[in-house]
Amino acid sequence: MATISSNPVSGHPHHGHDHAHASYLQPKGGFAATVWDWMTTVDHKKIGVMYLFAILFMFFLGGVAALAVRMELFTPTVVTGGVATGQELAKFWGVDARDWAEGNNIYNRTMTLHGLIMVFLVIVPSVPASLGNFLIPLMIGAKDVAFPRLNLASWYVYLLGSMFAITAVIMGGVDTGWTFYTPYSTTTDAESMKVVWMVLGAFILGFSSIFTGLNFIVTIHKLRAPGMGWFDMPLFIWGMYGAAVIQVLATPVIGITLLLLIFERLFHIGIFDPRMGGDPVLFQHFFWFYSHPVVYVMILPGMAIMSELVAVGARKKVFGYRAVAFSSLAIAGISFIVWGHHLFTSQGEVSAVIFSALTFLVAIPSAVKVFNWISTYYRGSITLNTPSLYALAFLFLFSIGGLTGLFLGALATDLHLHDTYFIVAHFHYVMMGGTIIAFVGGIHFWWPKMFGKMYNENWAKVGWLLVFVGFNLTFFPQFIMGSQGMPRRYANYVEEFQIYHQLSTVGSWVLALGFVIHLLTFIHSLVAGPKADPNPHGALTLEWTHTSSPPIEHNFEHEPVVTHGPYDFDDVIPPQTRPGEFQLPKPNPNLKH
Amino acid sequence: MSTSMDTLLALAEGRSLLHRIWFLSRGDSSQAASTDNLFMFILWVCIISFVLLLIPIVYFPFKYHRSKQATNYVQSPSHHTLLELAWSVVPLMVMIPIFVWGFDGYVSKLASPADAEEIHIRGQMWNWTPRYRNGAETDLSARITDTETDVPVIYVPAERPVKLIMSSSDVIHSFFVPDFRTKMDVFPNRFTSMWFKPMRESTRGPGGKYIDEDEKSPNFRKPYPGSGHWVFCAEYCGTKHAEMGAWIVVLPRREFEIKIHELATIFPEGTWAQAGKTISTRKGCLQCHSIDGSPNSGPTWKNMYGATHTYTDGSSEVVDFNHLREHILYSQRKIMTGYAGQNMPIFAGQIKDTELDAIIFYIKTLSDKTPQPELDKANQEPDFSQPAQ
Amino acid sequence: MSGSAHTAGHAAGYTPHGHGDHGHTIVPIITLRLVLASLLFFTVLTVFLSRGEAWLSNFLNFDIPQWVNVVIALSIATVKTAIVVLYFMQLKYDNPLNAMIFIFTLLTVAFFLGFTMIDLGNRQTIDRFKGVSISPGGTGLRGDGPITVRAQEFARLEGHHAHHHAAEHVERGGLTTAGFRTPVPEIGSSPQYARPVRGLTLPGLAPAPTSDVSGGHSANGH
Amino acid sequence: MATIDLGKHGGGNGGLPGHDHHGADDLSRPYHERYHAAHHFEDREHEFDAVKMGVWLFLATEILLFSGMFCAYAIFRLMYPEAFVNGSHHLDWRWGLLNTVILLMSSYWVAAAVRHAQTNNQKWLQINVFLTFLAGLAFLIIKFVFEYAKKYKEGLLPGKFYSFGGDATAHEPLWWAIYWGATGIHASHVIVGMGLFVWVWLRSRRGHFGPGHYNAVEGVGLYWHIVDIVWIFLFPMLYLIH
Repeated sequence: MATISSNPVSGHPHHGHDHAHASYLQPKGGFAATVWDWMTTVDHKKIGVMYLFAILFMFFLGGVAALAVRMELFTPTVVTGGVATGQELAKFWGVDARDWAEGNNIYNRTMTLHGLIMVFLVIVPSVPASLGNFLIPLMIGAKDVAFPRLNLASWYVYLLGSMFAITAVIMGGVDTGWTFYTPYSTTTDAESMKVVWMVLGAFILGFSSIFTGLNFIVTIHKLRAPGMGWFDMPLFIWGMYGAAVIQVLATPVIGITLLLLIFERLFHIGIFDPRMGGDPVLFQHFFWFYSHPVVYVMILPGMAIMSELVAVGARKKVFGYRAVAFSSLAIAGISFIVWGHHLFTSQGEVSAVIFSALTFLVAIPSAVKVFNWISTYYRGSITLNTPSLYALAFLFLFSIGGLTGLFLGALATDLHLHDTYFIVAHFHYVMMGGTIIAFVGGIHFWWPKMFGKMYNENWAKVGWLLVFVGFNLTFFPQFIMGSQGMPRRYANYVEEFQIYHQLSTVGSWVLALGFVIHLLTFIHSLVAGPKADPNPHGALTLEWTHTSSPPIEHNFEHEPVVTHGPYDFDDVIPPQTRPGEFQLPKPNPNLKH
Repeated sequence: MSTSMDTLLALAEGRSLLHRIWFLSRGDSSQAASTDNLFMFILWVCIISFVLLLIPIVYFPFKYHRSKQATNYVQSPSHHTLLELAWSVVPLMVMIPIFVWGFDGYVSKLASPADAEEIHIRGQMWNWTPRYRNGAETDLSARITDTETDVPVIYVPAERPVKLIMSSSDVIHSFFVPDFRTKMDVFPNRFTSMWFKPMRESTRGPGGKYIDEDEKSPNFRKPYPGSGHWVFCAEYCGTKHAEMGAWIVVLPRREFEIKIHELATIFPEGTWAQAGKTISTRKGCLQCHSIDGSPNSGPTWKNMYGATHTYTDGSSEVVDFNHLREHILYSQRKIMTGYAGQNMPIFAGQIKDTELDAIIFYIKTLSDKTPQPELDKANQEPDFSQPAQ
Repeated sequence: MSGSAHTAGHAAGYTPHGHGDHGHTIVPIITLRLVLASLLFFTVLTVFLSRGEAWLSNFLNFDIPQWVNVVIALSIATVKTAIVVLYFMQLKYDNPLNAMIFIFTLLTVAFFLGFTMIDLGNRQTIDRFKGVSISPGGTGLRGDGPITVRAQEFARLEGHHAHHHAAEHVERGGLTTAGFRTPVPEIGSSPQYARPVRGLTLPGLAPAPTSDVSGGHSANGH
Repeated sequence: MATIDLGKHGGGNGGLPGHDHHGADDLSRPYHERYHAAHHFEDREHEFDAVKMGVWLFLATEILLFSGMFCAYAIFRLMYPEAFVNGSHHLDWRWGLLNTVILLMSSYWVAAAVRHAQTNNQKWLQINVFLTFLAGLAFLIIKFVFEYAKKYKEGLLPGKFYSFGGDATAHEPLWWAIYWGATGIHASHVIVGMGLFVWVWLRSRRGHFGPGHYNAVEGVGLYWHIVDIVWIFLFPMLYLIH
């Protein structure tokens, strides 16, 4: 074996002048050359970083739409003598207050815009395409993903899909809701092509997702470093693997669904059109066969990040490694057989009962993960830096999100809560309180690795606090008003719900402020942040122990050989931590292994 | 009947603080109590589980903080099979009763008694039209408001099972009654059904009214407490999805019979034009067509009669009697320029001849281009021995 | 024809089945030819069975239930697929991982088709009820051709109906079976599986009879 | 073999010997022997394995894509059996049979092509790849000239374009939607496959493929087999029902 295996505890990189040995961020020549280099790069790190910025930009757009939605709902619309008051969005766009239906249209388009952007352009690609792309090869000791050009293609496909989506927005936006339920989506805006562009955009984005997922599966199977067996992989990899399996197996179905939807709009083929004998319920099956598993494409990467944040934050081996690893696969598997719970109110009785039972099953692996993470903290050596705080926030919010799922899995209560704000709150607690919170925590965690700079810890903590408080203030009242009967996607409401809407809107401002502080912290870090050590958190996975911050173009000076587990903090002192930061563990001799 | 009523009232007496937070009302249907109990059970499961989770989430970071590491850092086991098995199985054990309970409630909300009072509900953008057993349709006289956002009233008999048989004329809607804790999607290509037994008669306000007509808050006006139940559309259906409500008033059985008999009379008012106004409100026309020239989802009826309309296929027509009839019955055949995608329902088969005539007369009276003889006729009371138009 | 030997230290998951024995099997040409021959045989067989059944039905009036046809055709197609996958696609000799991908894919497809059909095939089983027809507004008049004519037919019947029964009309129909049949009334189409169906004429395609259309309510367009 | 090319640039662009700093490449040897795996793979074997797995995953997505059409077919066939039977009678099973045979032959050719690459039989590799391309062309000609054109003329089109003048069953436009949708998506896959075969053929003419390197032949071949399998199901489902 001619591979030069570097010592895992002292893989200190030396900086050469050759590009392959320089930081991947180092510009190649002048501005134009650098831009060209980034545009044509097949380096997974650069693609990951480009994805990260694109996704954060889209998150900003979706966030603005969310703020607009909340603003509109601050007060109910009141029409007196044909003149509307309380339509903030319509006022903003200068719509005649007598044309209050147009105010509703603007709300509907904004609400749809928020949903579409957040689902298709932010959460689905968020963690896999940015952090996953950047970290998977680093974590498993590979030089790149298996198909680097496919990876670049995925990035351009993402851009292309986003452009179609943005074209639709520029044309006035669509009002289909992100679920595109037929026959509404096939008949609304009949004269315009914008719905077709939006659907086409989502269709194209599916390819981006497939390419990423396919790449990850092959990478994880085939490119692991010598010595890294399946159970030596960091749990991040397990989570991403589960997500990638779903991406590959579920996304093609949304492909054919959206294609048929486009045909439906262009040629009126009738498959989903009740006017021609087609069936809108069939559309719902097609749609949710993708869109429910994709919920787990969203949350599994969040859970993947969590395992790293918890283990490194507690500086302790993840409790029940195998249970956490297998629960990722279990979630991926079960995710394919629970989609019918989105159709509980469409009177498909037999399937409703089956799907209700199966839905409860998916709670088990999710709960197991939460229990394991919490147990990991037990007798750990816990730091409360920003990533750790985000991990704790995740546990708090995801527990609420998961537990409220029980109301929705039970058929009798679901008939009451379906399509109300209770659902809205539930999936925001899971998707945003889960995925986005983990994502933001993960960005903080790997920021030093990605850009070689530290951020201001204090301001990051302030941002965290505002996000945490703002999030709960925004979404907890929505549980209550949902249970009280406030349906979702309403531009207007009866006045009983006003107090909850107002709390929620105020919360959204706090939340936004928190994100703005994070943004400023990151900009400050890029401009003036202190240089980061290779391993500031004292972690044991390869991306920390074997690469510099930021990594060199080819990731590793020498192909790493894995000699210890990713979380063997009991046995290994993490290398390259700052002096004084890490103290020798004092093993308890009385403790039985 | 009275025993279950008593049970319900007793439950209402003991309505807990939690219940008051999470629900606006007591459950007002026979099945609602069971749903509420399940909700409360799950809520307590959630609260207890969450607190149990929260204790370590808050406690551990302080107890095992790195600053105390020198004293309390110890190696701890990295897995514990029995423990892990336990926390996989225990949640499952908790979930099984929840599933069974939910399943039971689901069946009880769907399987209706054979003697249920059947009411057909038709959803269309953005209106609910009930049709009672005798063919009577929406009550006009008791609409909640008289403005653009008014909602129809649906009468149901008290303490009798009511089965709703629902279909849609255009897109998917969902008939949601929060007070009855149930909803069901309404499809254009299949019937769906739901049933409930309203447990309490609606209370009347001063003057024997169910709706406070003095308070002129025109939008989703707050009715008297207990005077009825909101219906919301819970499946997104476009522009006025949020205003697609209805108001269920629970009447004593005898009053219900009288009411639907009254409603079965097509002409509650005098002239063709007045009847037309009544019927066009009933049919939801005025949801989209304004009568004063203001813009809306559909073209205004002000001065429509006699005007020239252009269509998306490039043709144009003068609006006359035949034109109106065709466009009401087969609205999708030709689409007016600027109104594509608004999806006016197709009324063929859903509207009676006399109703159609009355609506057309009413449209005539809104136009200053209508010839005087036609206006005169519109303002006469109908004579059914003569052809209408 | 195994590839070059691998370094021992390579990824654990990769080494055991990564290469070697099943990476580069060269399938003998005779196997490929036999496979082709069997595929062609099965193709001819499925056509033969199908035509034979049609012949039985048309000339001897001997109807085999429809599901037999479906089961036979799909079984043969499945056998052909298996042969193609095992030999042409060499899954028999390949890395078992690829076979696992294939199997999981089929499993996913099975879930997709299975659950969708379970749902759409078992609707409204708890509470069986059906009206005579759904309101024709929902079945639509968009487009041209028979659909429109059929809908006009609805409208005509409905108008006729409404005219005679005016206000006391109660719409209560006989029960139809739940399941794949939507409650939309089938005009010109038998509620049972119709076979033979050749030469079936849709009444709506003929010029709409006008005799019972009441004067004020013509459903025909202009 | 286990050396790691630290000096190589442009990750992923494997197979171009000129890029390899270490390559003591003898240009007189054929390409497939000189071929180097992309820098992040251990060796050719490693790359072959990874590529093949990638192709199989891609095939999984293809199967699921078509499963949507099959699902729609199943549901609507059970909903409107007469429409499907009647609609099917407009199709001529003989053209379907001919196309099935053509695709099966092409599947054989491409399977044999892989074998010829493995045994370094360059001449027959090229011939087989070209034959497969021709088979795809023949399939499309039959599909478009003898089937689609006829249906188009008769107005047997999906949804609102349906304008058939003869006897018809209710919901037959839906059958035609399924027919055009399924065969149309299949035909588009055939077209893509033909493009891929042109690419493989051009490369095989330059001697790119041999025992050491035939990833592209194998991968495109697998794709073609899936296209074939879809047709194996579409043929009885569309042509042979009554």
